[in-house]
Amino acid sequence: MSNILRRELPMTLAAAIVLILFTDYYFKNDILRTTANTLVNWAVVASATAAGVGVLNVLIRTTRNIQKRESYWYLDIWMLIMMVVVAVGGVIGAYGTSILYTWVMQNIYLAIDATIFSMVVFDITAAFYRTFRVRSIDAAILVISAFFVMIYNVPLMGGLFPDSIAIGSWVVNIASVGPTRALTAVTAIGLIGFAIRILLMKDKSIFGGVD
Amino acid sequence: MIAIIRQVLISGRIFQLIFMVVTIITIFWYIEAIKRGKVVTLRSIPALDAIDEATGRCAEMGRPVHFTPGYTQGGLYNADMGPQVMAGLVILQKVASSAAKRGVSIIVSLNQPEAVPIAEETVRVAYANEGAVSPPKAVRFISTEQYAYVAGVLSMYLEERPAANVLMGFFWSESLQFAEGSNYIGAMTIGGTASASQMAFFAASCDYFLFGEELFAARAYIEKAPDLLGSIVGQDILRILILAITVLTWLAGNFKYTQLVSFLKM
Amino acid sequence: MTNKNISVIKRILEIDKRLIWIIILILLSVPLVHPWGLPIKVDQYVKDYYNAIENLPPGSLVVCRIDIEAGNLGEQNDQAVTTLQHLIDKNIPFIEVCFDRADSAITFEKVFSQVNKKGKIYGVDWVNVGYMEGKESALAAFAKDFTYPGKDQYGNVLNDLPLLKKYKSMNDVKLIIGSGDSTIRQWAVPYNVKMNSFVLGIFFGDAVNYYNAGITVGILSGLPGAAQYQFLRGTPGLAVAAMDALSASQIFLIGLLIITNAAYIYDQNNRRRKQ
Amino acid sequence: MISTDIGIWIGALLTLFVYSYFVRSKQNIFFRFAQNTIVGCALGYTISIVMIKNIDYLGISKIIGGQVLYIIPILLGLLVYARFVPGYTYLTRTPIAFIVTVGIVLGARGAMDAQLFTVMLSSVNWLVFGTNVVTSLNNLILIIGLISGITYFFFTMKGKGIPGYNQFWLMGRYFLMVYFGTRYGMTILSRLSLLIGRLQYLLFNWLGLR
Repeated sequence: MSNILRRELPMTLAAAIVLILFTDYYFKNDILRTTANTLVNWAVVASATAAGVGVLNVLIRTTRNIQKRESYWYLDIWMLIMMVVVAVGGVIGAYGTSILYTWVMQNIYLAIDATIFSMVVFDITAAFYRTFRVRSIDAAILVISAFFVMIYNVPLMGGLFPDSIAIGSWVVNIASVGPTRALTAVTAIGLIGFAIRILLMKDKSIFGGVD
Repeated sequence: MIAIIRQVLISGRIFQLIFMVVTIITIFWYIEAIKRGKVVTLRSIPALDAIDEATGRCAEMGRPVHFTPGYTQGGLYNADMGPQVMAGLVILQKVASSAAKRGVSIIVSLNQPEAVPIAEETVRVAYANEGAVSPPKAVRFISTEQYAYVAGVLSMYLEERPAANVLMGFFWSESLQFAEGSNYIGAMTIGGTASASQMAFFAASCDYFLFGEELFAARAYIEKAPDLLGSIVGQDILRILILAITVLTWLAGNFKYTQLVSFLKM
Repeated sequence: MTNKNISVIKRILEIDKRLIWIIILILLSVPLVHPWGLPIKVDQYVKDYYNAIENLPPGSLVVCRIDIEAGNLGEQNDQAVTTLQHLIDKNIPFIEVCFDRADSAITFEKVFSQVNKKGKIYGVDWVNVGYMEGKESALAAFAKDFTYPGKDQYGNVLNDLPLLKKYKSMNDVKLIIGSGDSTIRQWAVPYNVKMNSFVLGIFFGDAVNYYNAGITVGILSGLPGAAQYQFLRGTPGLAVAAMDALSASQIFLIGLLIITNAAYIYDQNNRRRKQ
Repeated sequence: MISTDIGIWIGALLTLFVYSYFVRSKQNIFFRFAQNTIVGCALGYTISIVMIKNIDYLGISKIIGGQVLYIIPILLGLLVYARFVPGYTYLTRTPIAFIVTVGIVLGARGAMDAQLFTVMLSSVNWLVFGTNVVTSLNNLILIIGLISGITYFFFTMKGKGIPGYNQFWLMGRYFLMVYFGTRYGMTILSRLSLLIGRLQYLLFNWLGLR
């Protein structure tokens, strides 16, 4: 019994989903269409329900940190306070409209979120300085194309020296298009192969892949 | 006949269906062929070979190895990101067993709640195979939100200072944040993604990287199970087919033979 | 070869990254505070974006999918503010709806608070539906029936809003402003509505493909797009000032690339000669 | 004039706290504080919006509305909690396989049309004959870039003695490098814009330098 639950049920269910969603994609049929849409909605609901596993994982970890007084344990308490504030603020009223929630999200969450994203600037320039050197033929090609594209991208250049952006424009519109599409195509093949392995019940990685 | 087909099938997808059927048959055929004893050798994927080097380095320095499968918006049902994260989680098996063999502890940072049981199971089994217990707090869900997740991982970098970071899965801007952050703490970085906008950053910033379909092929490369090898061979045959169709459409366009394209678009 | 030369080369190849960051910070902030007013060239696709809104007859409905993730606010704020101000100035009613992330609804509030509303009334001149879960299937359902989500961002019943009594579905729409393949697949193509791409700078490449194929009519991408748009509208704002900062720092990085690589090649040749 | 809005002060200080990450590559209390704040907020968001709102709007309200079958995904989701019951961890496999497969198939079936066929058919417009020299050379580069790029991803063809294969494979690699360089070069500018957004916040909204 447990073996069926362990392997056969998940793999059969997955194969059935592949079959339904694939046939829906090719055939005109309203019942298929509704079933497919329902399946997608179900995945959203199931995933939302399961999200608590993640929250519990964090809670267990932080409680242990606080109990053992590990470094910065007091900040973990602060984290739990913020969690409760936003969770309560998000639920009261219509979801996500209470003043408490919007104030915290606008002034605290947005500020940190945007700042963490903007940290990419420091990373991208550091990586740029560290790695953009003509160490090999590969690197040389990478550096040279990046160089022309950057010139092409300076807002000032197009206005002042229209000729300076010609090579960059050629790299963007001609030379890099072929490989871009090649990558798109092969990634698609990998993905389709993945789906077909599930359909043929040959891939157990959909539930972790360990027995 | 054609009229009936047009009634039943959605227009524009008729040839695609033929192509899909051919694909399924090809992959199935080669899986069976490998089972019957056909031998294939895969070209090397250096990034996957480097995983042992990475855990070896961790063992030397007595520090943990860190793994993350990246970000999904929404959850694992996300069509663009979910599959890559799943492909990444497969590589976790290799990382975890390699770490367990060398007695290195592992940290797995996750963005997807649903992936928590998968990762825990993978890590537990890998350590159990070596007769060890999986390290406490190995699998850490951080947040479903992108930059909270980034902050959590970067903070972990600073505190636990892993000696190697394996970043395999789907990434957005965090690709560079993780890879460079890894460089700041002097760790070795192995990156891999099929995310179109981020491969360039892994290419520039990682010690080893893989990209595009290599991510999906990783499982076949690691496990060498006939099912997976067969699928890879089948996909190679498809690539030949795709090249052929591409060249044919190109020639057809050049010689103004429009029937071919209208057939493919049928 | 003198030792002095070698030490200079060494220093170029081993600059502390923090020094580069400080230079970038200075090059970005000085022009922001004191803009130099360097010239701006307006690209055709931004002109088309502007014209698509400018030439709308008054009273035609626009649907905006201004889906700005919190982290992208720095890049897209001016794009959104200028677009919304343009719509308000032209007396064009619009519906805002987002599908990517729930916090897009909050960023929209933040953006819209910077727009001069000119006495426009909620529910009559604009509606903010807020965030809808379900990605692509939700897009399709919304296009069929605007009242499908039931309630708007503020908890009002959509059926009660005057604007949605007048306009029912995507068939009544004259222009879509939004981003993403899903918008094109579910809205622009099936309902044959004109669409303006409203994208992040990194997605410009994808947007251009659709523009060249004639599926979208204009593109507004990133800060450069916003600057050109503000320039066209004659209301230069922060984005225009930001162009100087971007030019300066980008030129610095290009210079850095040339110098480090020259030093690197010189250094390599040196080593080879010694061996 | 420096701002008097408490919200902006908090936001500005948190911004500086986050940037403290770059001062030294060691943990400091400021960055850790900002990290715990955002992770806490995000967890609250996960609980209230991702979980409760979605289950309510997409699950429970539909069950009340008569679509009783929506109890199934909720039960499936609850099965994932079997992970906390020792000995029954395998029960989590079915719901996970369900969620994951939906994603993979949606991706795969979309990829067939939007990725694979679009790419294959796009080559039809790359005319080499009957145009001027520059265009036909460009189009030749386009098609070679595409074909050699795909060739790079062959996994089992190496060493089979196909003439010209290795050269073509190498060319594919070079083309991919061009792509990486282009992407990197294109992205730097839009990333710099992100920092401008934060600088505007700090300089204008907070310090009031304008």
